[in-house]
Amino acid sequence: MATFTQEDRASLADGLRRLLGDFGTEADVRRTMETPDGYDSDLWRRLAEMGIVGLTIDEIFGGGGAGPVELERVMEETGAALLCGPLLSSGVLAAGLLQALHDEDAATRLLPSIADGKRVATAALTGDAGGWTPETVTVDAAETAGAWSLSGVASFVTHGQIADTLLVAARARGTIALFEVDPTADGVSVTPLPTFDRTLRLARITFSRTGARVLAGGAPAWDVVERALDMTRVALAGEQAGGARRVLDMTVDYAKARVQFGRPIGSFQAIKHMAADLLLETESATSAARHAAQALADGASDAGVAISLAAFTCADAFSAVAAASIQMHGGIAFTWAHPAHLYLRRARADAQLFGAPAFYRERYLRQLGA
Amino acid sequence: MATFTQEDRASLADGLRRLLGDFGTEADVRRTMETPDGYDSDLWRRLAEMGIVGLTIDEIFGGGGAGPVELERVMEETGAALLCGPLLSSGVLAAGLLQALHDEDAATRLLPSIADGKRVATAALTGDAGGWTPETVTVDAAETAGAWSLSGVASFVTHGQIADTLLVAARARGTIALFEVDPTADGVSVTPLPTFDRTLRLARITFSRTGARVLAGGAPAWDVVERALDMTRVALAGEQAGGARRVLDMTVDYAKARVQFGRPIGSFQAIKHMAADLLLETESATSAARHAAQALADGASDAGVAISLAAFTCADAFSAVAAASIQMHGGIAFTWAHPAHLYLRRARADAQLFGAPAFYRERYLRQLGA
Amino acid sequence: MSQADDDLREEVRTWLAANWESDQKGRSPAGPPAGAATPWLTKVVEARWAVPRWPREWYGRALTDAQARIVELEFAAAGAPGSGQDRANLWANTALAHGTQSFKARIVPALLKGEVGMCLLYSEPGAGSDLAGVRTRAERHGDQFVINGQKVWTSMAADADYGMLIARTDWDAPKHKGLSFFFLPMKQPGVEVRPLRQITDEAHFNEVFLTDAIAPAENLLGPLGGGWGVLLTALAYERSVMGEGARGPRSGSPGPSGETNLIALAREAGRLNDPAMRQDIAQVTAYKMLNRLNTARGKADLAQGASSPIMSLGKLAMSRILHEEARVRTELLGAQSLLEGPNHPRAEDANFLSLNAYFTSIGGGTDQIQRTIIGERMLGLPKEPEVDRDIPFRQVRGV
Amino acid sequence: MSQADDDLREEVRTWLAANWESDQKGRSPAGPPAGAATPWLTKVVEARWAVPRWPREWYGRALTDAQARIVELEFAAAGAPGSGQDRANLWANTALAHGTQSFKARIVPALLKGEVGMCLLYSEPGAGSDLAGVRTRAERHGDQFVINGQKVWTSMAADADYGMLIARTDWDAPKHKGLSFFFLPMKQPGVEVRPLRQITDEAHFNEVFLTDAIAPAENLLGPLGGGWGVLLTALAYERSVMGEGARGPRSGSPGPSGETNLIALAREAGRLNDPAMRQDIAQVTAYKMLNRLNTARGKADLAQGASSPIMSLGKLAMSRILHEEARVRTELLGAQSLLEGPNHPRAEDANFLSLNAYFTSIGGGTDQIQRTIIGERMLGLPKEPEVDRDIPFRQVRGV
Repeated sequence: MATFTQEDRASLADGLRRLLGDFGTEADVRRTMETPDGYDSDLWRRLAEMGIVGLTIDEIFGGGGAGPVELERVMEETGAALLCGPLLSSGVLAAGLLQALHDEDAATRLLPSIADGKRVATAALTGDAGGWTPETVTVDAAETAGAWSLSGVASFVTHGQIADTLLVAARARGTIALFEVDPTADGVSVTPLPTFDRTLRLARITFSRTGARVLAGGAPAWDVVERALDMTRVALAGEQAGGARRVLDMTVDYAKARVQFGRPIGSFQAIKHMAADLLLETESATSAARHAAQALADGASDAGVAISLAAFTCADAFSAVAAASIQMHGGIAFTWAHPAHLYLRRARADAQLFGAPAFYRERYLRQLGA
Repeated sequence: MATFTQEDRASLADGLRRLLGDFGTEADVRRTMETPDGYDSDLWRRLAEMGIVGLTIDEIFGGGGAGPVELERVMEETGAALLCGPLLSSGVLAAGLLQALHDEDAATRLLPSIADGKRVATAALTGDAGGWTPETVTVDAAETAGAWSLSGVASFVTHGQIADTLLVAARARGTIALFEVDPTADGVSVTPLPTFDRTLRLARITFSRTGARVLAGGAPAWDVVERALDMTRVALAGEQAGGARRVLDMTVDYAKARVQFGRPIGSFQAIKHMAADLLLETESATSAARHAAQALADGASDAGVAISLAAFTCADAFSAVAAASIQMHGGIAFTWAHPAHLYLRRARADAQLFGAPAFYRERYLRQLGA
Repeated sequence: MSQADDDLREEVRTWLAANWESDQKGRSPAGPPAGAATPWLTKVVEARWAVPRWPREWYGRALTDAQARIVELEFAAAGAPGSGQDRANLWANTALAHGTQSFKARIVPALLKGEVGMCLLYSEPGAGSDLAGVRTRAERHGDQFVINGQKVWTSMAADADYGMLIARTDWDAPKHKGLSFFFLPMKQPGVEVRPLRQITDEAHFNEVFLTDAIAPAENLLGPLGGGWGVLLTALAYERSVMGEGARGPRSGSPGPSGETNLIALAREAGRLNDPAMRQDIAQVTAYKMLNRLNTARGKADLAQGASSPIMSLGKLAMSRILHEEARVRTELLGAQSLLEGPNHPRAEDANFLSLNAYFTSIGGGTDQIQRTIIGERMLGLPKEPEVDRDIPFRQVRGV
Repeated sequence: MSQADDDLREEVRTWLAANWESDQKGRSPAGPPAGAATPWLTKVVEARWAVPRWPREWYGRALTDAQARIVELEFAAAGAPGSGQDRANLWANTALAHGTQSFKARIVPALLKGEVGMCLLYSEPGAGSDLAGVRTRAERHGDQFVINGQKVWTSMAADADYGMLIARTDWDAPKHKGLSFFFLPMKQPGVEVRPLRQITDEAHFNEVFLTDAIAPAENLLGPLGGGWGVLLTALAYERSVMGEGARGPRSGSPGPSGETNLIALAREAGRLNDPAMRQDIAQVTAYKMLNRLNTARGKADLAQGASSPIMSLGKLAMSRILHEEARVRTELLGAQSLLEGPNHPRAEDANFLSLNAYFTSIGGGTDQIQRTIIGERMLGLPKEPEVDRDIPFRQVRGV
């Protein structure tokens, strides 16, 4: 794994911020979120060239060999810019599964094209109930003469409708194993789900005796899923912290510029004190996300605790800041043309994507031994 | 039962407010709360003469024959003044038990002296766990040759250390029955409990083969207890609503008078907006308490729902207003000499006396059929 | 009950029995919507039942409030609309109170009969919380005013015949003293109405661009420069109507969420046994009940002539109810709340509510403005220093 | 690591090895408490380890901050107190920065050696949030100042030899410009110390009544009328020390509640399986962890020279932590929280915390004042109009 200095991380973040400043503006986001695929292939290529898409993929597979710490910093930038696209699905979650699995063949076949952005992969890990726990998997795998096939339903599959490769968790021989599925194969039906966050893409996928390639020889794989999910949770926490900070900055700037009663509204305690409270939430979210990233990078024994803490702290902070921002802006933020609601929609989506804050608070307490 | 017009109720409240203005001032409260008995026998006599102590006792027993609506209004005044004394224990809870019971003899013997204030009665309904449910009763009754005796523990007995008569809930023949006990009888040991709210008196009472007089022939009595508790909950809600309003008034007056930065602090939005939110809590508490009183008076089918709503709404409102009041006053309210903490102590006590807000929220939902 | 009251009740009953067939169109409490004109409304007006409190020369009967309530009760009992407009018809009351004789003679009957559609031209992009800071300019040229500026958050603008307009006629006077109030004809070239897309992806409101729009001088309500006073009475009417639970044009709507309650949703979502959720469900359900109890008590106090601070708390309370309900609905739905659209009505409810709640917490005065009003008017707390109050408006910062 | 650093570390180690026996008394970060004078402290001062950043003429070594940290680390490793006073000794730093040569020569060594007890004479009954509004009067008579007024919230006043006093010397100057800063001798007839009973029924603080109290002219720190500037630097020292987790004299203490955590209490109370309580316990536990993470990140930023807004958030965060913990403890205890006293330690914890939390949310600047400071200094939001800023203090309302 490559080593990154503080300066490396800073310049990585700066470069990404400039790129998004050029090609990931609010106008770009609004244009992209109305497209069926929900991402800008041109920007996606640039992100791949910059090494963002394959950031955490091993260098031997053409990735950047970076870890959670670098990933978290990068996601703060993409979260701030409301980046549309399968970065989390393909570059983080799917790549994370393939790197956690012991399946040299699959890694060699898939990771290079994921790293260079030419292949979009995603993971199907839960059913219609959501939940991202083994119990919620509703796909069954059957083997006949060494050939595997899948039947059942997976839902809330991020960017499932644009994926070239699906990594599917399915019940096999009384455990959960992982399978590789070509979405164009027979018996696969991919239905896009309408999302409240229009910058997101979700799909429901049904399998009916669909041919699938078993990964890691069908070894029990939920621990692998958890490891990939931990990397994803850290990334999501970074996205939420970055989103919260951008919304707070936007709101504070507006409070300085907007004049009512002959004064900038930011000079009124009602606004000023809300902003101070939001700063506390935002700083706490940043601390939690970065701490979780570092703990995961260090393989610390309490990394799980740190990740749960970041999961609910960052989700609640982004939601609270995005919600308060609309109130603080007033009428203008009630218009579609203002970006505030785009952040609120993203915040509400991020807070549910891989488990809700209450779920993670409960998990946090259990991890603390209570 | 006597009928009261709006005017009757108003003049009753006005008279009580004047009486407490003369003999129930903050100085009186501070003096009284430091006495062992925790009440001012002189003021108690005046309250009895005014008909407050026996307000809800039938006229045939020398009471005022009033109902929950009048009681709630009266308690708003006593709550505002932080009245110290056994009004709730003797005049409401114990009297309520005796009126709900079908025991003519006990009623005739006890109610007149309770009404004129010469006898202080109270009820022992729960054990060391608190809870005020049948399961929490930890006193057992045994009958030998028609003579009953009690053994066990009752705790959180309000004003138990000054009571002339104890009405005790005990397990008898597999049900809960009520018994009358003379606290000076053999085998009774009354231990005062130190209370955070120094205007309150609580005792823990142990019984060891204590002779007791069975009431209503030992008939199952928990429904009687619930009826008396409903009256008590309404009274307590009134006390809380009245306390909240007095604290809010105090705080608003201070915010108008206290000058910092060359302005009354009430002109700052931080204080002004807190006060506005507290007004909403206070008005809601008043509405809930009066609605519960009316529903109970009307014997409405949803009286139970209204009483649960009042129980947690008024408890939370009084606690919130008393707590915010200290913050809004600033340093001066951090001193013992300032009354704010007396109200916070009372608010915290009232919120636990017959069940905590969370308990009543759960009960409310169940009563709504959920 | 006096004999006169009984006679009155009898008279209304008889008249309704003779004239009302219950298949007729209703009215909105803020006045008949545009095109709501019906033979029935005309009948009610001509029979002097529309505005019984008003003087006889204005279609009324000069009844006391108590008597007028009798008339309204009888109309309500019969399900017949059109009475009580002397309380509830914002437009007609404003016109009657402040219009010139000739203007009133023309507009008031039309308003009572629902023959003209109306809208409000108050808020501006630069004047939201600070309504007295409007910068729409009205200049007198001969017997008419020429108006230039932009208004926003105007509902029903497309159908409206007139807009009640607050505009600045004197830039050298302090902000509150340079305003004038007009009935602006909407159907003219100088008035452009553009629908405004909301965060809910609906468009219930409009931006209204005024470019050399014309208002005849007689459409000026109240004195020149006295517009703020007229506006305050108009807003008071609006609030009184809103206070009665009817939703004025600038108040919010709970939307789909009204359809099912939280308990039903929790049961449906299989979360009704979750003790943590039960606490939240109980609290939000309680907030709603408390708001109803507060309103009822406030009305009772008012009926007894006692002033009541409660009414003005309703909007603040409703704002909390809506935001909290959105939060609890979202928590009950979990991952389902990621979705929207007709196939996911519960998610649609929760998501819509999470956005539309701002309609109440921002529209018609933000929660923050409401708290200031409550603190100052209800609790008597002192005002903040007002830096823009006594200086010529053109010198105010940001102008 | 440079050679110089290694040499320095070696020197400290050698010296400590030769001089430190670990059975000695500790110091509070805000400076040695009164009567904490020990041979050890004297030794540290004379060996120039107490204030290594200071110039040589003031017991220092003119070391860089990085070098001084090396010294402090070695002292910490040995568990030896007395170093780092150039960062943490509020009193000595203030005196050195603003005292006259002769005064400093006398007081600074005594402060470093803990030979004099100190207290703060800042707040007044009429000047709490508005510290610049103090009305204690200091009038010059020849070579001394005569001081009259009342101070409050002074801890350690009974034992103190000097109080750092802010008083008004010019009533015609604007509020911030008429203040002066003194080292007031406390042991004199004109100074009366009265313990102040708190809502917690403790008395950690005092009221201090000043009646013709005398301060020699040379005890004036900074220029006459320049007291506000001196106060600000003193408060900055205090905050920096508090920011490091040490509790300055005006910061709160969690009290008994620190002894057991919420999880242990919940288990003890048999409520650990209540899902609703678990959510609350998790959140409060998280708030505490987040505050530690924020502080650590803020320190790291500062170490890298980057300015960090985080430090000043700590007090606001702590206030929420304490109030929320009191709430959750109370809910866990239920009826038990009605009680107090030694036989009910858990109730004592919850009830004490429910009151003492105000120490942090009010003391040393209320949460409301903190939010204003954070909004203006950290987020750059504009100030409110200040009605009392540029007028003679005697004309300020309420004076």
